[in-house]
Amino acid sequence: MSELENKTEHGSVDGATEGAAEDPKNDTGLGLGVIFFIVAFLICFLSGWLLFPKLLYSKHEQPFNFDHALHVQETGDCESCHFLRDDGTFSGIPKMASCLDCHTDEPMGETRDEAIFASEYVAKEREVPWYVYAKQPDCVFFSHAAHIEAAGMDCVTCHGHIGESTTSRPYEENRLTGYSRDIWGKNIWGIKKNSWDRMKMDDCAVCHKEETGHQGYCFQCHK
Amino acid sequence: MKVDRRSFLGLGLGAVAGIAISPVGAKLTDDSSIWTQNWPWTPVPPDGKISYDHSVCSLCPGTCGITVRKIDGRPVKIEGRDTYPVNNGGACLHGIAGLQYLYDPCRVTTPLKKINDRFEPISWKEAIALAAGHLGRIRKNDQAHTLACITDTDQGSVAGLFSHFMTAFGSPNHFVMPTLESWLALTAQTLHGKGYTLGFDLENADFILSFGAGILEGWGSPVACFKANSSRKQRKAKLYQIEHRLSTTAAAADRWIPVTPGTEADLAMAMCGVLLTENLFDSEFAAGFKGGFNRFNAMVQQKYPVEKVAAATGISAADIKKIAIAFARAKMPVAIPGKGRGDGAQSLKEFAAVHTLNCLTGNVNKKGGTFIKPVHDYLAFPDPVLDTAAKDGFGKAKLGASVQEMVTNINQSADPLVTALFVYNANPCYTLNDPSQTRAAFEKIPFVVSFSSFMDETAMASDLILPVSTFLERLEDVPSRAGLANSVVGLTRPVLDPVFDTRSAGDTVIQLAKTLGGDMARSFAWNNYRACLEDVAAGVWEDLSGNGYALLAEGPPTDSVETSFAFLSDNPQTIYPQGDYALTLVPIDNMRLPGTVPAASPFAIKTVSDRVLKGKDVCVEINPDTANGLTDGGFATLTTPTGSARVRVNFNEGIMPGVIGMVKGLGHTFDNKYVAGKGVNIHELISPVIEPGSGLDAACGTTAAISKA
Amino acid sequence: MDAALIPEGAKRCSFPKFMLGIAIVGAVLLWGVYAMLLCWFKGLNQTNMNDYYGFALWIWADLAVIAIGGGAFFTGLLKYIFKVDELKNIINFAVIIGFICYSSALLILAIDIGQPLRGWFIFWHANVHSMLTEVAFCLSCYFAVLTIEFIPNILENRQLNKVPFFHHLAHNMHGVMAIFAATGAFLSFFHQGSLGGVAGVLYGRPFAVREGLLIWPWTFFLFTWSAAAFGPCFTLLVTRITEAVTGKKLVKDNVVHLLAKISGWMICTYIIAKIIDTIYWATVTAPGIGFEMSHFYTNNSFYGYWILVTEIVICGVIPGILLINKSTRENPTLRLLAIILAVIGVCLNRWVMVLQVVAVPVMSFDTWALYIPSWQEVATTILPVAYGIILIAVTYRYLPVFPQELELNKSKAQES
Amino acid sequence: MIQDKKAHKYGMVIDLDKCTGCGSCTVSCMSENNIPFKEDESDKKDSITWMRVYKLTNGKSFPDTQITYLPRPCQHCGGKGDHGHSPCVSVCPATATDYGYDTGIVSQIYTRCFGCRYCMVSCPYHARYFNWWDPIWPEGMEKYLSPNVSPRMRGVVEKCSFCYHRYQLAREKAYYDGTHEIAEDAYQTACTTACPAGAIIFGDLNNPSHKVHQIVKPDPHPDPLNRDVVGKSRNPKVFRLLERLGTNPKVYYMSEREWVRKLGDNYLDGEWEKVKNHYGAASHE
Repeated sequence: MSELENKTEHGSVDGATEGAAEDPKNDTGLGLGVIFFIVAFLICFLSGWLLFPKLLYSKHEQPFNFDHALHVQETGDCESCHFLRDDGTFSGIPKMASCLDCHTDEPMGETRDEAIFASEYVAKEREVPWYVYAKQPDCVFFSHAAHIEAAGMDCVTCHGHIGESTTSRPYEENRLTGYSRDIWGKNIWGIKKNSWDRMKMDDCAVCHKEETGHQGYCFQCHK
Repeated sequence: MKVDRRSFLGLGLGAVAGIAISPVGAKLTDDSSIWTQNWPWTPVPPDGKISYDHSVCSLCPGTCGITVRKIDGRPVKIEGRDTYPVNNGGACLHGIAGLQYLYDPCRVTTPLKKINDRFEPISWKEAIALAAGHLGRIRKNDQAHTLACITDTDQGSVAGLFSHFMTAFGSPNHFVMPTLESWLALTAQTLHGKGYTLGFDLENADFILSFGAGILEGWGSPVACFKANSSRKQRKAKLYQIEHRLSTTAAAADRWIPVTPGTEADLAMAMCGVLLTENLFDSEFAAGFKGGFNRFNAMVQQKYPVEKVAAATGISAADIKKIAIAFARAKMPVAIPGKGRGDGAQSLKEFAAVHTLNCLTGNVNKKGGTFIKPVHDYLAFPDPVLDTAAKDGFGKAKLGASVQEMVTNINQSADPLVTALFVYNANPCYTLNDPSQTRAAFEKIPFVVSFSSFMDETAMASDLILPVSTFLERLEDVPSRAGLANSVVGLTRPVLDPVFDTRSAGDTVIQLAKTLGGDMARSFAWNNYRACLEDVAAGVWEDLSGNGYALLAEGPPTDSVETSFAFLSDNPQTIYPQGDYALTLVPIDNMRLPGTVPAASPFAIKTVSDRVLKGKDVCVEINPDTANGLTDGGFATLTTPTGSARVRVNFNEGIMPGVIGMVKGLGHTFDNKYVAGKGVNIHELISPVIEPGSGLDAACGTTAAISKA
Repeated sequence: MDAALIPEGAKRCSFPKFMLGIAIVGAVLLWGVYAMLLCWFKGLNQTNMNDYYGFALWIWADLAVIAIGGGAFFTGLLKYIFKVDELKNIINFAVIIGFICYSSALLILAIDIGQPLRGWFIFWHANVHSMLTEVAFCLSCYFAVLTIEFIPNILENRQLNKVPFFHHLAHNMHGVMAIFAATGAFLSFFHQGSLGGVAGVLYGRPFAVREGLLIWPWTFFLFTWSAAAFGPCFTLLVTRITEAVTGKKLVKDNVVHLLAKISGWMICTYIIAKIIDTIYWATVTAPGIGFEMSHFYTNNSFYGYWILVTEIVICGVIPGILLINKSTRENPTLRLLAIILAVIGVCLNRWVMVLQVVAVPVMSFDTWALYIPSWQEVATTILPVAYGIILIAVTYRYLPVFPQELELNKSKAQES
Repeated sequence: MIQDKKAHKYGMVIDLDKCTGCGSCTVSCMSENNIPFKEDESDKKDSITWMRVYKLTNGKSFPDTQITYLPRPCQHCGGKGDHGHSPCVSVCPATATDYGYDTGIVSQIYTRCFGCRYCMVSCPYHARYFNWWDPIWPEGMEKYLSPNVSPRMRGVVEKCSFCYHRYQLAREKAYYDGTHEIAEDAYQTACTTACPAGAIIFGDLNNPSHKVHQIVKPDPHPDPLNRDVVGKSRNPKVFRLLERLGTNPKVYYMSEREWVRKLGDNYLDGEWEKVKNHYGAASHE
């Protein structure tokens, strides 16, 4: 920064002394230069901070609102729907078959969302194309079993309080990388306040280092 | 106010500075690298629940049990099924690559009808109607016997349905492609009577004398053979390999005995002679010898003296005797016939002579010996309803003893001997020697119906294709049929819904018969193939559907059998390589290249050595001693009485001087850039020679010349 | 047309003639750029590299340009640290050549990697055990140093120098150049060395592997030494070529002789070390892991003993002797021969240490692998050459690169 | 939390006398690990086969010539002294390949690799392959790809991982079941389970109850003839490829045939006779 300022400073000196093309007494060159600098700086600085994140991410609404709080209340816990299979793999977002353990194509409640669910998906035997906030890229092997069963971690540590949400927030996807915004974090610099604000590899490594004394070998979490 | 360059400088610097301390640079640098990590054109396989399905592979006659791993119902991997009585874990490369066949670029995805030499898609309804219309007319014109049918085997319920169809339709012309099993059955029939086949207890034998049988190149049930070989190494059981080339089997053998190609039958006869002269045959078993044993003895002594055979085979007389004696003195000796994979052109004389060695040792129907097994018919088809047309037609004479003979007869006759032809799971336009003859015969047949999963050479030569689901998409019983000691029938089960608009051939045949109506329909009363299978295989259905297989017979057969020497006593002619060239061209069976149906998968082709296939050129093996003026890796022209081909030369110290080896399974001409258009189909270079006595093609080689191209 | 930019008193060819020359070389440059874009957009399948030849022409070119670009650091070291003052007359040019060589090396590396957009991982996720990491860091830092060393020369342009700030900046930078030269020499020592280490640490490759000192294999020191020895030869060679093209004498003979002499002694000492290294490797290191020396030079159609003899004797011992001997050194023809041989020698050494390393079969049942580069590889390798020619042409035209130019040519003018 | 009390050292022993060169291991590997294929795969220097089967000959003329097959996965070298500095791991500038001290398996992270190919140059076994081409499957065929192994993009290096994803799955199952050990048969590579000849045996070289350990009987002490070599087999029929380089592979080979064992490494004239009966430190005791 200082270098740049120096340059402009000296540039003005240069202009004043050289004075081949301009009137040496005319200061507007410098003044305009500075004004242009400030204006351009502000525009670029602000767009970099404010506009760029908006442009970088595309927003998608979920197929319909999902009331986590209600479902947790009804089923009791997260594991009723998001469970470990018998082979230790994680079931992830429930398939229609799980929903049909309780639901039918007749709505149980009166919400518009459930009506959409019943008519568009249950009746038509289609899986709901949920956007997955916590979706990791293909190169990642994440073992829920290791974290839940072996380390005894709770869901909130990584997923936050999604279980208390009553509506589905829009899914934001990085246009360039296809990553969910939750991976990098809401903050454009990736600064986090809570453990669930960001899910990059560094976050895994930090926790692993703290909990196991070693950040882990590559293959532990990569495939 | 003047906007000068200083203003622009300010503008530019401001912009740069503004961007520089915003997150844009860092974020875009990071994101662009992440973009390369997730390029949208690199597929991401969807994850899901893992499940496993048991089934049976029917790509070859080996019939191994397989386990298919699926992700949310989507098959992703085939592996050998543990505790399956044939392969018991482990699988061959073709089975493992089986999923590639599902999505093969050459798959026939819908029924196709040929119009002006081009295939047009039609609906199943139209296709069945078209076939039924054609067949109906034939039948109406009392030409039922002019319908011919070629299948890969005569065993199992689908082949049974074709057979049932032919009988009900009224044609005796159901032909089976020459396979190891068909040769073994013919051998057993020739020596022991109808209804028998041969099995070899390689798992327990302590001395295997192989007459070119490629037990490590796909002979019999490949995985079972590999396992037997491994256990042989542990048991220290001997393997002597008599072959013109250091094949993988020869390399694994305790002894490799190079032999002049085409003289194996003579060698076996001479060895029989040694056993007889040295009185090393089992007199107890000889009690069951019928049909001119003494005549055979005399003939062998006279026609196959060891010295004479030594000159022909290139094996010293002393060695012939030593080997024969070692064989006879072994506790559990087994002699196995069938050069290479044992399919295609072979010689009944050779099979019979080799099996006679087994009979002489008496190690028959004993553990570690040769099993003369009754063909276990676990299927009970109802008798077809025969109307007059059927009775008339079925009573007519068959058009030959083999597909090859039928082809020859069609080509030689001025009359239309065959007016319609079914081909199921066979590719005669590629696998028979001199396939141009087969193609010419097909040209003469007005209506060829191909039941094929792939657009192979035969499908291309047909008029109507009724596409068949692959072994992963269909239900079918698959009896083991490849010289195994045990008799097992497995159940191929659909592990996914058909990817394309294809059906099981069984369903198509039933549908066709129903559409033909009348007594034909009455013979096919089942609603569909599944119902048919449950009905005709009722005896074993519980095991089949429960375990996925049924064990029909285990261990040595207990029946006593008679042995007739009538065929060999007449000293049938040995078929030597034809023509006047100085060298001999012989086909090589390579485990990584299937020779019949289906053609190789892309994975299989990928594993083929660059000493076999280089770019689009096949490499022929030749001993450097024989390679006058040729260079290793260089181009050459290979000429036989039948044709010539441009090939590359591969110097191999492991092949007899005077012999040129060329791999089978290349030179396909269909439209699949991964598999076809590579190398030469060796069958194009060999003309068939019908062996008297068997009626089958016995030309498993030809004379040839090779010169620098 | 561009007279205002040309150094005062210097004679240059006409602008159209200059542009014609630039256009011709520029066409070659564009060809290279096209090939480069092909490699970036279609991937490295555009090359004839394969799984045996992970390193090939490009890595050779990289190592070679860095070796011959070694003239910059070594001349700088001599000039600024050892205070060999005569060398101020060639230091500018040495720096420019170094700048060209190093920027070319970075460009080639950017083409050579399979994922150029991830290139920065080498810094961000650096593996400190890897010689290549050391190379990347030192190379980038040294390139920055070279840029800084180049800047004063640029600021000496007639128009730029009129700006007082630039004038003072240039002047002050000259004053502190010793620090940069020292930094450059230090960095160069490491990256030249680590480029040698790249081959020397390959203990799976018997042709490359060398024992050494601590973590550094002998090739580490040999590469540094050879760059210092042969780099100045390249500086002299390019100077000679520039003189031939411009038809002017640009550097005084005493400077050339001095640099040639230093280079000669460096070559001689290097080649002795190299011979000892080769003998030790051939008689102790390689046989210790089961390899006769003949294994590396027979049974293939290209790599024979000739390459060893050429590298060490013809292009090592001979130029060394020619350059330390006063009479041959001061004979322009023999000197030219010596520096050409020397440049070939060091390039050949880098070739051998990259390509022969991977050509030699290691598993007893493996075979020799030979390779011919694709046109895309050749074009992208020529690209830096074209770029170098253009940059030299431009700098020569507009910058006072050779302090003695005016003096040498004025006197000539006066004489005639 | 399951902590491995003792580090594993997964390794393999391949019985070359049983191997028939059938190619099942190669294809099983390709199918398991989503390895692509091209129109022409006959240029073996540009053909990705993590498990490559070499054909070796004794070099004699007819009729004394002999052949054997040698399957070559990644050797998962422990590096000099078995300290984890494998030839490739030590040279990768971006830590895209590391040595798992918990398993002895050498990883390859495709998303980290930026394609400098230094690791390929460092590997004398040619076990590493570069994705010169974009992986393209014929239309529809990408449906058989397995989600357990990430398909590689163009421009990165790949190699055999000892089917690490199977280890990951076995660990998940162990976590779920609350067991603390992964049984020998719970983690087997795709080539091992596919081999119809039963020629490949895989397991933990550190675990005396595992078959590999029993066959190989690895010598825990450095070889007195070459201190870089650790884990030399005490079985006279077992050898490693290029053992003398000190790469310390975890893939062992077994053969009754002396000429086959001799081809495993390079020897000066007459040297083989001197060392052929040397089986590590043990043979000096």
